[in-house]
Amino acid sequence: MNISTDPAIWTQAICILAVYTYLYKDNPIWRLAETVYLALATTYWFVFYFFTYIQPAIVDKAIGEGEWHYFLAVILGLMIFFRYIPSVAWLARYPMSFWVGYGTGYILSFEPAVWLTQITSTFLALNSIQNILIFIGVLSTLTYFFFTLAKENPVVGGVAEVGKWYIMIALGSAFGNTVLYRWNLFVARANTLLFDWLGVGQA
Amino acid sequence: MRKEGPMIVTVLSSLVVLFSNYFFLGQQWGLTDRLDYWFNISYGIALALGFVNLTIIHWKYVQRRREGWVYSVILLLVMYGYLLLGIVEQHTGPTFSWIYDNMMTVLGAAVFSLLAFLISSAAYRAFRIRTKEATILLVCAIFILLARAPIGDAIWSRWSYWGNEWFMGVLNTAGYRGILLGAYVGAFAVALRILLGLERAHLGGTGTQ
Amino acid sequence: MMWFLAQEEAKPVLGLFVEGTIVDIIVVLLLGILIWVMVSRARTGRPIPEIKKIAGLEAIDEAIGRATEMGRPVTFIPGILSVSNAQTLAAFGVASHVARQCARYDTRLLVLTCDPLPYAVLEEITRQSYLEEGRPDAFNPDDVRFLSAEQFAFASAVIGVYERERPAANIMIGAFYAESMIFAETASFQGMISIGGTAHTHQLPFFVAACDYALIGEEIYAASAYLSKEPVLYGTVVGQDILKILVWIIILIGGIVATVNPETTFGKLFEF
Amino acid sequence: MERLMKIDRRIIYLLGAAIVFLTMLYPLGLPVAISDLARQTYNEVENLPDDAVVILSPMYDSGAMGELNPMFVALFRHCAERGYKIIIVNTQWVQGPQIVHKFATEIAEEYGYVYGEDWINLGSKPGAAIFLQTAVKDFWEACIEDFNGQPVESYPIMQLVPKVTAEYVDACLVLNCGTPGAPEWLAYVCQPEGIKLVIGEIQMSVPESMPYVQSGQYAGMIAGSRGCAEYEQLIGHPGQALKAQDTMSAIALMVTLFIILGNIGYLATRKK
Repeated sequence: MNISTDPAIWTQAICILAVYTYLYKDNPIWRLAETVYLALATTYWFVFYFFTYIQPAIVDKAIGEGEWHYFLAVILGLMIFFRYIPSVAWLARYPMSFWVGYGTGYILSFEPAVWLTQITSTFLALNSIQNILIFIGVLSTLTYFFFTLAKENPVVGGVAEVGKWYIMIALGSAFGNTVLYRWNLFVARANTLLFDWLGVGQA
Repeated sequence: MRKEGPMIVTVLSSLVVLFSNYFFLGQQWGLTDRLDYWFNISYGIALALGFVNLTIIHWKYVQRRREGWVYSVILLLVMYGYLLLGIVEQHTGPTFSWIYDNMMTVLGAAVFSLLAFLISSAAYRAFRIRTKEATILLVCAIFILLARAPIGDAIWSRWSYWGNEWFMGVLNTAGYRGILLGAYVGAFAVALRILLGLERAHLGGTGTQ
Repeated sequence: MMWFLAQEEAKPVLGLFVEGTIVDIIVVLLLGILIWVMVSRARTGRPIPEIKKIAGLEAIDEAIGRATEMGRPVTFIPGILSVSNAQTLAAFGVASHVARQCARYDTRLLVLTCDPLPYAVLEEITRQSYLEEGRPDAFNPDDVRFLSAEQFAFASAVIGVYERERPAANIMIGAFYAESMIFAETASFQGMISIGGTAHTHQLPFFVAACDYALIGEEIYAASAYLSKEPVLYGTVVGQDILKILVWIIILIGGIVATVNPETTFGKLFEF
Repeated sequence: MERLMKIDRRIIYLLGAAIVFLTMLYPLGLPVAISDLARQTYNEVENLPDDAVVILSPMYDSGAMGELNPMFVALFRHCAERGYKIIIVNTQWVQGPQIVHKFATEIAEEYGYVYGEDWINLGSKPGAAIFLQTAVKDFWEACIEDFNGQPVESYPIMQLVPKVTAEYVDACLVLNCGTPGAPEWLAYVCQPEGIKLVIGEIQMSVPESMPYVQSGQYAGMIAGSRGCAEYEQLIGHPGQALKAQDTMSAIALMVTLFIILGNIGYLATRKK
């Protein structure tokens, strides 16, 4: 054991332990940690984008290089804050509708290609067990999500039932992987506590 | 102009994007080149909305002395204190980064690692083979759990092969592809509803929260 | 298959489209037309393909019935995202059904929300449902609650409600994240009947394994359309369904063609 | 039997923590078999041309860094060893570039990599999918400044990449933990531009990403911590992920045991 004397490590350890008090029960220390995290994360986001993106766009591009059209973007962005002034709150809908509409256009322009590749890569030659299993699985899972065909129909119902099995296997595999993922995150924190802070196993 | 205006902007902006990406002429004109920057910059500015929203919500909590308002005071103090530091030092400043490295990322990571404990007790207390579906799910979950950790191979040398190549690579791939194909259609449908003016939920979100 | 071939020839002739986007445009147009037609037919009451009953919905009525017998409340949680999320909108459709059932059987309904906007909407939906069932007096605005905007604080608050109010049925439909597991676990441990539904596949395992009934993925949209009969939602689900059936047929053909002739260029047709 | 179902949750928590600490202090060193997928992923990165330019995108924040930091380290090291030019940039996940900056700096020093010539950290940019499309059209204009607030045009490495297209960029390596993430890189950059996409995926979302690996849309995938442990072995630099595997074994056993215990208790009490 060789406990750290670095204030940074101590801060980290205290933060971690404060969060883990939640496991005993909901308590003021945990709520304090959660509050501080939320506050820091929100502010960091704001400060980082301001200095690396917004400020350069305004100062360097719009003013510096005289690309006036950047101002329009800035004004558009600022319009969202009209929502806090009831009499002109409706103006805030304009930037929102621009973002939503624009994003929608992009989804419809680019996502179908990805989706089509998912379809065409299911055009498998049914000459191996793997291919047959994938082929059956995709079709039956898709059948499970047909809502206008009656599941009482034995053919549709039967295929959908197979689809349900595939879905359960997929979800089971999601669960197994999720358990390990969550524990991995804890291992990383335990590393900090055990090796950085307590200095276990160090000379 | 209050209802129709935003609707027109929504439909027009998505049509411009579609035209520029699908039509040869649209691509040549490059209509979206400049709009893209507008989107990125205006969107970046609007991300400050989270900051402002949080301020307003918690300011109200403090005013009304709502249960737990002390935390709201702390939240506001930390937010504005850190902001002040950020303005003075910028994001690369030593104290600003120190707080970032030693408090913020650590807190974030610790909060998410809590789930390791919660998921394990949930697995024990709630995962019951009460239905046929749940039984298949649990059997697969255990099989994959042991296949993804080296212990599976230690028990039976082919465990990770069957787990990775067959369960994950074949059965799981097929199941997820079926789900994905449907989910993409769902996403297109929502996008088309917006484009056709059938969906207005995004315009309803005005006024203070 | 003629239309694929027709497009293949049309592209160089017209010179109108960007390379490799023809099939994408067809898909977008087709789905757009399907949705438009189905929605307008649903609005004017003309016949369109029907959405078949979904098993999870019977479970909802059964759960409310059980709560009524036991004289304990029902809880409803619409996920943790705001109204811009499609899953939250689907939750509204189900909420209105749940509220009506509760009003009809005189069972107490607790609606727990994590975002101010769904909170406001759900209060209105619940009030309206009680009114339509002729029980406006039974509606208690304090039973629709905004607990916290922060995920884990919300989770803790919900657990608090579970422990204090001891509901008999727990209905969770919407966009859930890690809290899904906490809710499902507590509900199961307290012996509630729970019904969970989300389109977040990463949270579905918890709902399937720990709830008595789970609505899987797209089922929540169909359930909501089925219950609310809201034309836009209904028409969209039906339109999507037709496209999915088409995809099913195309995949089947693709598989058969690839098996018969492994050298086939059938899949290439979709790259135009 | 009743008691089997009522082990206090805190006992499970303590046991879990104890297992983690013990296996970290006294590792068993069980061998980690290397899967075909890991080998394929390794080869995809290894076989890029010697003067390749790669974009390494840490699309995550502190929540996922426990698993994705080791992947970043492994990928950065592999690229540095092969002598590729490395550009770090992401969108929307504002914490990512700052989290990886110190690892990148350390490894860069080890390999004599010069900032601005051999590697660069452009930071995080707002805009998600639309930022990615902007980068395809004009990378400099899309990024404006790097992590240190210098105009991107002033760096030699950026002279190599005026646009994110197949002509200038050989591969995108995306560390994925949510939305926006690898699916956005695929749809808006890699598939339309024909750039190779290799991803590092959190273990939780590996099942979800498998269909994209099968279709070849993801040329390779580091599949969670296990995949990263395999990758670390392939590049000959065992790191954090490999160390964690023994703990994972013990945890997998523990959780399996508890699930079985709980269900034995359930079956026994149900029969009564």
